[in-house]
Amino acid sequence: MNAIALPIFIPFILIFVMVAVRNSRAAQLISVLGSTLLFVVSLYLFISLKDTKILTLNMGSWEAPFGISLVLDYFSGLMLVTASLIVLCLSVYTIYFMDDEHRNNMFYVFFFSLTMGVNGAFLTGDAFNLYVWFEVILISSFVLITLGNSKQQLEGGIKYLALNLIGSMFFLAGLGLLYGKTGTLNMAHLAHILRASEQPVLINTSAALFFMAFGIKAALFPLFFWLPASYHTANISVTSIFAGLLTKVGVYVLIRFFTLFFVQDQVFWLNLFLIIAGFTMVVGGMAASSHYDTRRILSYHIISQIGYMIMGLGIYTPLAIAGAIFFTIHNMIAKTNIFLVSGMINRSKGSFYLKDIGGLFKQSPILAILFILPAFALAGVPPLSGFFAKFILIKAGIEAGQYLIVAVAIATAMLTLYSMIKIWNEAFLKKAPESSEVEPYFKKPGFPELLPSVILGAASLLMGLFAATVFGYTMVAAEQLLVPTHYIESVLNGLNP
Amino acid sequence: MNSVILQVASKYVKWLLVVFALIALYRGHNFPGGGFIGGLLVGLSVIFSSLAYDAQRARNSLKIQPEGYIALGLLTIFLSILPGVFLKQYFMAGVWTSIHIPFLGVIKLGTPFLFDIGVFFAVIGVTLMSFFTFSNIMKWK
Amino acid sequence: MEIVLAILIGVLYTAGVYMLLRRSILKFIIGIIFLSNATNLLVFISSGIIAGQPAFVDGTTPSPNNLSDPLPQALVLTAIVIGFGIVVFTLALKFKFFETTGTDDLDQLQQTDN
Amino acid sequence: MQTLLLVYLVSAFLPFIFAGKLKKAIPFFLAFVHFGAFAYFFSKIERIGNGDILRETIPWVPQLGINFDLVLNGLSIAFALLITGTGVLVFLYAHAYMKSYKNLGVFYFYLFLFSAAMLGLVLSGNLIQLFVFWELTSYLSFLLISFFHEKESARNAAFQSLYLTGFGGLVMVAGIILLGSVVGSYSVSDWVVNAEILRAHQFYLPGLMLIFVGVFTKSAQFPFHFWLPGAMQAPTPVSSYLHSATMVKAGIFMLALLSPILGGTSAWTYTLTLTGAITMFMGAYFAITQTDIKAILAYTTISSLGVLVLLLGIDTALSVKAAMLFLFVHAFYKAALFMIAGFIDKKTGTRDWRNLGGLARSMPITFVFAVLASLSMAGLPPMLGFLGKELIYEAKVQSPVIAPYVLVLGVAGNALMIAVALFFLFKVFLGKAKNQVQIKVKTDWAYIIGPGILALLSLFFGLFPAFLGETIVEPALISILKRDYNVELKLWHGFNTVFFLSLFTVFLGFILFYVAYTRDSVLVKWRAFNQRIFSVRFVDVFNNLLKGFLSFSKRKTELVQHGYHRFYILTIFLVASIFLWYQVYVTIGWNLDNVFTLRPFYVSGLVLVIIISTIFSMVSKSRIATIITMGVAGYGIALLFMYYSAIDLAITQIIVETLILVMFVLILQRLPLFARLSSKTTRLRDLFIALSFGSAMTVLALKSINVNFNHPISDFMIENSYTKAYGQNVVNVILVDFRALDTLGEVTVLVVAALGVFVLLKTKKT
Repeated sequence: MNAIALPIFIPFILIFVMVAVRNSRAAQLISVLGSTLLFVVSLYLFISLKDTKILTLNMGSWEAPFGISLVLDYFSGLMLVTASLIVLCLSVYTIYFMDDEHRNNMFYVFFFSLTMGVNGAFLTGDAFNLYVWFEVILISSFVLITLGNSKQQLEGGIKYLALNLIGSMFFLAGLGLLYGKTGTLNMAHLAHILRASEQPVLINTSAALFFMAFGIKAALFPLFFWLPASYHTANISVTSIFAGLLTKVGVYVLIRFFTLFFVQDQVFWLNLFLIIAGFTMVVGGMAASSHYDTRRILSYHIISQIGYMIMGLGIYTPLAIAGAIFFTIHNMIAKTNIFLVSGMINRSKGSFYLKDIGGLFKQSPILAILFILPAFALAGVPPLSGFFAKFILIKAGIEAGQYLIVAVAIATAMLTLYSMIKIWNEAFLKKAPESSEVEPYFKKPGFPELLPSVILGAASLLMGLFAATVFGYTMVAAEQLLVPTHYIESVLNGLNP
Repeated sequence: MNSVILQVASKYVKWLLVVFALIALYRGHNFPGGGFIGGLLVGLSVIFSSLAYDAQRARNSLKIQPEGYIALGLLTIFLSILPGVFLKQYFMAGVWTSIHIPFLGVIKLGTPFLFDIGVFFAVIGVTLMSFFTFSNIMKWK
Repeated sequence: MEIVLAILIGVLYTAGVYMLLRRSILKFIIGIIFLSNATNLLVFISSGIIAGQPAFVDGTTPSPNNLSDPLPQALVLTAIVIGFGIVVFTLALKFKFFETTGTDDLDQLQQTDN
Repeated sequence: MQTLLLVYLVSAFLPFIFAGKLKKAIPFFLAFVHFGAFAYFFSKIERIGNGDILRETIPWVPQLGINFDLVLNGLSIAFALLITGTGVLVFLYAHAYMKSYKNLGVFYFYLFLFSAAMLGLVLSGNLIQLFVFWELTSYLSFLLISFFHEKESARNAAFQSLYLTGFGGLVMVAGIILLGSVVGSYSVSDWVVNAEILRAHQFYLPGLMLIFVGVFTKSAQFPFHFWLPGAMQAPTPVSSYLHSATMVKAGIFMLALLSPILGGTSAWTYTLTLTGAITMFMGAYFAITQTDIKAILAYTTISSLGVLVLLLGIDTALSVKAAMLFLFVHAFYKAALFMIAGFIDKKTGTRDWRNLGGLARSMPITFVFAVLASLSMAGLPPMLGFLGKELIYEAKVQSPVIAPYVLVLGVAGNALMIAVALFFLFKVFLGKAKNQVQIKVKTDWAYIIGPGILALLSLFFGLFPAFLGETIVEPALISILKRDYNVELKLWHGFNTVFFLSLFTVFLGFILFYVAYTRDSVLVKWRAFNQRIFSVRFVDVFNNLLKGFLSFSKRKTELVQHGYHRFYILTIFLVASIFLWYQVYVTIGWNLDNVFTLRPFYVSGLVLVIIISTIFSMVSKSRIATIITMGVAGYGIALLFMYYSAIDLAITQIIVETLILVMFVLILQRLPLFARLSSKTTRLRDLFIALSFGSAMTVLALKSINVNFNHPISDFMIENSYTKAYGQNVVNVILVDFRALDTLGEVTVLVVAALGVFVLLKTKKT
């Protein structure tokens, strides 16, 4: 299956092309075409999973575990499709919401290098290769967050950079220890060896290092500081990309690693995950409810939602993992969408600050609908995607007897609801404040500008209506994760070195 | 730093470094060296000469601009990926062929070598680009 | 010897973290460099070090036992180069920040929180 | 039935499609849809009465046990008739009432979707499906209450109602899942089959309480009742619909649905009777001191809901019968009275009874209907309300548990209701005309037809209760009780305890009314008294809690996200050290085989140089010295690599170190000198944390060295490097062949970094 490598190589070609192309119109066109191609390829890959459940590609024809293998199972397939849908929507969105300055600054180069890194991280079956993709993501996001060079962005950029660099340092150290212990880097092979090995001496310390690394990336409770300090400073398109993709890569890897490798001393880790998940949810939710800037509310809200995904990992039943995956996908779509909408609100009203704006309901009912879709999805209103995401997690939690975390999850859902209603009330229902300076200028968004949000909103709705299908996939993914024999066998191809 | 000794020295050292770099690149597959080391060495050579004169002059003396090197490097890397797909059914698979060159004997050439050349160019571009930017003289076209 | 190297790693990490905690951004970057050096060294030695033959083979020497392990070398090489790219970018960011704000003090960076 | 729901869903979008002149026809059309549905359900009455149950199942997420189970049995048909029937009248009324407002399309869309959700709720045979509709009604009522969204009070009320009912819903779903995990299904019929197991299970009590929270918030029971009076911010047609047949009745429906499954235990009985009794009394008590007629009606709704909960709590056949009957009684008179109140509001421009009076002369027909509806509310013959109240008394008298307290509260509550009803009539319609009809309303009939029909129904069923009793209440009762039960309703029961209780109540009510009516000061004092005694208003408590929570979170957020970058890093390393030391401690079983040796000395010397220059770099005040010593450390590490036979690595490290040094020097010229910014204690603290982390890493390194080496991968690479990849330098072969993808990513990092540097430094600040 050579096509597995395409989600990495397509963005790579696009990087090259974008370095060469200087005309911004052409760049837009190419980026839309390229990301459409990417989406189609991802979809094709996902569909072709049907027969074998797992697809592998040994890069350079070097058999696993000697070379680098790319592995596509249902988990990575779901993440890949979602990510490329988001990339597609954003490549349309940026046409309208990127100012010219940014476009001249080769925004698309960094956009696609980020895409490449994300796709690579989802696809790779090699631990060190994953580190490389993490670095690609990291450096691209550094550049993207400072794109524009305002003082705020530089400040946010430094914090973002510092904490994330520390994170990847932990990652590398953990990898070194893991390699020293096992002598291999192929993830399936690692899983094979670690499951067989009896002495968890170093495994736990590398697990601790990995936990720190991915905890920082995923913005977990005591490690999330970089996110609220930086996300709101960047251009809204950039923030949308980050909201949809970045922290979720961290979550993806956490789930991947802690189901595949670190199955020893599990009680400690799972309890830790539950505790941290609870704190992440509550702290994020509380912080979100106390702010009045849309971007800040939503940024803190990202953190709060990460807690749910980790909660799924901490409960560690097939249903819970499926719930975590479901939640991650739902959150990627809805979160990106709500950032897109808040960008449009800002475009229409000239401010992100809720106290300065209002009256949007009358001015643009379409915007209201577009806001309500992701907002209600995030708040968990049936039949949108978020309802099922939370339902599965709560069900899994109750069935596993983790009542405390379920209570926290429900309380956090109320915080989410509060934040969403706050934005709705203030931006849409309230009369526009008369004293505000930014009034009364209002720009009605045109249809092409709304299109990405329409697509993502429809995705949230469809994910809820056809929850059975999506849940079926996530369940398969969860089973593949929890019983990785098939994964190990497919990657190693029966080889047992 | 307009010291004459440095300027004279730089002229030779620069070319020495470039020659070293090419050797490192060529022999990299069999002896210490390779695309990274070669590319970094070339970058170092240009930096050395610009320390002797100034960055602007060093820049003007370049035949290809840094972004050109980057593009060239990425293109070469991309080209090196393709033959594997068509000939061996795997991305990035090594495809080798041997050619006979007078005086040097039989040389094995393969896509990994092409890949290394791509890395070489890209690293040159990267080093130069960041250096010139730091020297604050770089203009985009 | 390994113990000495382990201590060296500890010293490098200590220095790195200490420098990260300073208020000057320049020191911060130096801290990053120390940290990445320490990490590279850790990766390098944790996979077993042999003071002996470098990993060069030809058709006649296929016995891997007395060769040093080439894989961690390749990994560390990759890590060094990546670290180089990131440090360069960090330097640029630091420079730009100073140019924009005129300060090198990290404690001045409080506008974006809250 | 699925077709019916689909028709509802599609029709909800009609308001957006209808344009121009057709726009006026929207409410008629939607009322017609309701009527069609009503007729459909009406035609099924006989079959249901014969004990048939209609069922349709559409799988939704069968893996999770979530399906669309549409069930039409005696219980759901009673509610469905109520919803659709009232729906017809509400939409007709809305046509007249809403004419003058903007955004009607949106309004009808919300309202119709709301009724569809309510219909879906009562037809649910699956509890998760029920919850879905439950939540939808919450959210739609939020949108409806905040319809006049530019008023802050409307927004707040809407928010409160959503927040409470949403919260209740979530808690309830937790209860459903909890109990569902016992049965392994969310289907009501499965629950019924397993009722015994459920009641005996340890999850019974927590599950029941969680579900009760949902029910109590939705049905406005004490102490969650306060959102309901706020909900009158909605346009009047919405209020009349919300209070009579929908929304608040969802909780009652839930209780009725669950009573055969979870009922009959003391937990069920005591909780419900207690809550219901308190709510009943409190609603009536507060109703009488209100001045806004819509608020009066809202509080009486709370009281009535209390009655319903109380009756379902007593959980005898008699009490359930009373509940089902009272459901209709209340729906008829409450919808009628709200519509009348809205009409009065339209006509006079006020809803405060202190400004109203003598309206009987200007609106005689309305007056007649108001009298009928009020009598029904007061529970006086010959209205249906009387029947309802008699039955309720009977149920209370026979209630097995806490009859005396319930009776006292019941009598007091009913007496208050009588007083309220009479007061409403006398103050608003009789007496001196205070406020003449000022506003001309063109189509009076459209306002009156709804309340008229409802009031006449109250009268009709009061006189001829047999139809209601046998065809509607009886099947409902059978499907609740799960056994046959014969319902006979009579207006006259003979002289018994209940009759005397009624008489006593009426007497009490009249006295109360007389006192309140003749002396205005009484009510004023009463109000003042209430304000003093019950100085804590629940709405304020809610708001203050919220405000307190927000400021608390703001403070906490500022504490966590304080903006001091160093402390973020400090936190991270602190957490990391704790983790690592913990793991080291847990996996203590390590023994060092390595012997401490300084041989060969030149390597030890090299390490010493690196350590010294590192430390010097740490403490030096001079920038150049710091950077040069950093470089020395870097070169030293390169030499170490060299010693351990990693040639390529050493060369790369040297070149990279050189390049970094050059760039450092380049930008150093533009940067300020180091300032010593932190105090000695700070430095000590930082050093301590750095040391704890560094030492942890040392231990890790030691442990890792100690592990047995087994390198299958690199052995393969060494073996195949020359034969298969044609390269002698294994490291390089790994980079460009074995692991070329890594290198690809690496080059991407470099390219992006260089372009990033370029972009960052080239562009001017914005």
